[in-house]
Amino acid sequence: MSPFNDDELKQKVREGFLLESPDEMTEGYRKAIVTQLTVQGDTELISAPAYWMAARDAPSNNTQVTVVAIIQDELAHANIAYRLLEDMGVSREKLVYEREPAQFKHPYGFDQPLENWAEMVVANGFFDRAGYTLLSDVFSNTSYGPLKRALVKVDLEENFHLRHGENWMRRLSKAGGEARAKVQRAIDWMFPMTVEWFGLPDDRKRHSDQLDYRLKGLTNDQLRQEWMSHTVALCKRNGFRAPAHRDDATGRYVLEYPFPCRYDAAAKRWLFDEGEITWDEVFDRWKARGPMNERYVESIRRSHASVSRLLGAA
Amino acid sequence: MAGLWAALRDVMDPEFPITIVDLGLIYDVRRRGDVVEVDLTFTATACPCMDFIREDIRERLLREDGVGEVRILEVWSPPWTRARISAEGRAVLRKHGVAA
Amino acid sequence: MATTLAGSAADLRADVREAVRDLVLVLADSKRLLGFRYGAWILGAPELETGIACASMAQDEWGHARLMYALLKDFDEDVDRLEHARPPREYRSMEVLDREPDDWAGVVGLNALADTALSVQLAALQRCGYLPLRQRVEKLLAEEQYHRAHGMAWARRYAAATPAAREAFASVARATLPPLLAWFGPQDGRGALLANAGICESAPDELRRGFLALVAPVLEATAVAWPVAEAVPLELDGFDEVRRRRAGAGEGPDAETITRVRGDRNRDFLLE
Amino acid sequence: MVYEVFARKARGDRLQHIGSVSAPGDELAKVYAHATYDEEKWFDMWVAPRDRFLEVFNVDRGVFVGER
Repeated sequence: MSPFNDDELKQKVREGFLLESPDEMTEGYRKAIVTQLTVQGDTELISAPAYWMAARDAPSNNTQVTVVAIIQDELAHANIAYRLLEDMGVSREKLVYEREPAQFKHPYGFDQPLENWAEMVVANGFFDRAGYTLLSDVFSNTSYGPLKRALVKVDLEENFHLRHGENWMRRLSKAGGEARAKVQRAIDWMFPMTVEWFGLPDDRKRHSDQLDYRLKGLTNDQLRQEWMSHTVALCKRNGFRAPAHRDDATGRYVLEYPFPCRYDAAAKRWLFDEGEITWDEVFDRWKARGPMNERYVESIRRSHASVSRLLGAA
Repeated sequence: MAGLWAALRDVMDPEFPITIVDLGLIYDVRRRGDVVEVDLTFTATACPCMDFIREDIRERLLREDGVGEVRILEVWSPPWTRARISAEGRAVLRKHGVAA
Repeated sequence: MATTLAGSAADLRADVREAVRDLVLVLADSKRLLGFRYGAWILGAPELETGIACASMAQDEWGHARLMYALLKDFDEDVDRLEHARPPREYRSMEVLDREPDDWAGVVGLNALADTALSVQLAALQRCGYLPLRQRVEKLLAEEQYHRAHGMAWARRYAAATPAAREAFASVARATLPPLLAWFGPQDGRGALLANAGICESAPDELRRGFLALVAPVLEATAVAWPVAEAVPLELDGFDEVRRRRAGAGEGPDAETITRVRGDRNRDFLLE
Repeated sequence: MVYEVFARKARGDRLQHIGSVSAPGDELAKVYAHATYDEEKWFDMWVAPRDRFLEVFNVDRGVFVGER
């Protein structure tokens, strides 16, 4: 039972109060943080099969070591989020092993197949940069003490992942040829996909519980701008094209295509020519999930039920 | 030689806010003419940052006067352990852990 | 033991040099493949935590493989070719690693048994007369410590659960032990050469005994069909000492695995 | 079972709570804590079952926590 009511709690967290236990949460706070941690855990979890799809065919022993290290981190981060959820009475067993695959809350980007090494490293450069942007904001602003402490490890490791991606994008740019061309093709579909990941623009977003309860500090557009400030520069300095630029007058990054817009998942292509669509259409696509959704979720469940049955009936 | 060690202190571990010297990864540095040889170990045989560390060392040492070539030799004996982290390194890591 | 240490492969007697090179390649290929077997279960493991452990163990094995392959430069081997251009039949990895395990019990079998056999072999190289190998062994063994803890803990879980669980592990052990015991080789062949030359501290029979002593407790707990000690059949007729395989053991790892081991599908991205 | 994980950056430091793991028993709890948290180069690491942690007090709930 929380010793505070909702308004008191909102006031306290605005003044920098940190909650230390689920017992201190109001129902509203609990709901908001459960949603946040579920998205966080699911994102880290599903990144693992997405990365493994590319990792198992990585070009060499050394590159396989590095991507499996990244996968290990992602799984550990997922587990950290799920463990915190368990403390709030949410069953990890149900979340990981019993939900319908379509009920997972990770971004649409991780429902896509990563089919070559270029897509792997651009995922590190873009997706992990998005993760880092979002989680750094949570780390700096969250009012939940156990999460803040857990994120020290998460932030350090995500920083390594995105550095891995950026480093490889540079190397492949220099290598030229087919390697470079494949990086550009990966950027072409992965850049808009990550832009979309940050969600509704601020002028359409209803009010945010996560901001009220101080579970994060920045708005969707602020986070999107922060992400672009790194990735547009990354592409530019390596001679890759990204469909956005910095407007010198405002200092803001401007997209050079209709946003949001339609995506052809089978062809991995954004249909810029068809113009802007509504966010409802985007939400429908997200809800239907992407092509790898079921396979990725199933891959995590391969032996859980059978081994539990075998060992559990002792 | 002191100059080379000082230069290596500019190279940070890619994951942790600590120099590779304080982390205890450098076993020796030698100079023969314009060639610098570095005896380097890693914290683990599967250290995912090996390439970063090697690149960063090479790039930094090549900026030293008169260095034309950097040869990095991998050493595994004695194996790296946590005891090789310098007192200064520990202090930095500790501060970092506490900054949570 | 050797009275002098060889600082490089060139200092080794020709027959010893060949045997050491083959041994290093056996270790390298086995660890490379074992890493793949762990890797394939990072996601499929029954619990998230144990999948994380599989990811960690896969990296260790690949790290060790990398060190072992690098050592082969000293024997004038083309390390790039070893990594990227060999057909399956040139691999020297353990027979038990040829195929992906069918289920988690199979992974536990590799973890508790095959990984332990590799470590027993490595531990016998701690005072190796070929210095570059000796200098790497301590680090490798240190990193292996928790692999056995993980394998044994899981084997004991199978042992402590239902009869069906016990049998699941026992059947893996029954299939895995004969090739693993043979893997140490015949007592009087290359193993003797390596022991006499001060490379390997123990001859094959002693290695086998050491291995069995380590794994006996879990084998007994899961009621593996044999009396464990000396009675497991040793299948050494026609044993190929270079590849360390039993007669008729098959060509080597399956083609799909080798495609991945060599990184065939991402050749465009192989730099340097 | 849930196990709490503790570690120290250096000899002489206070033991620091760094997270938790689920495991079916002590042995795997140690392996899982190692695999999940070892990347930070700790000096030492410990696990203990959460159900052995007993709250003594919390200033918001009282100076001594009796039965809960």
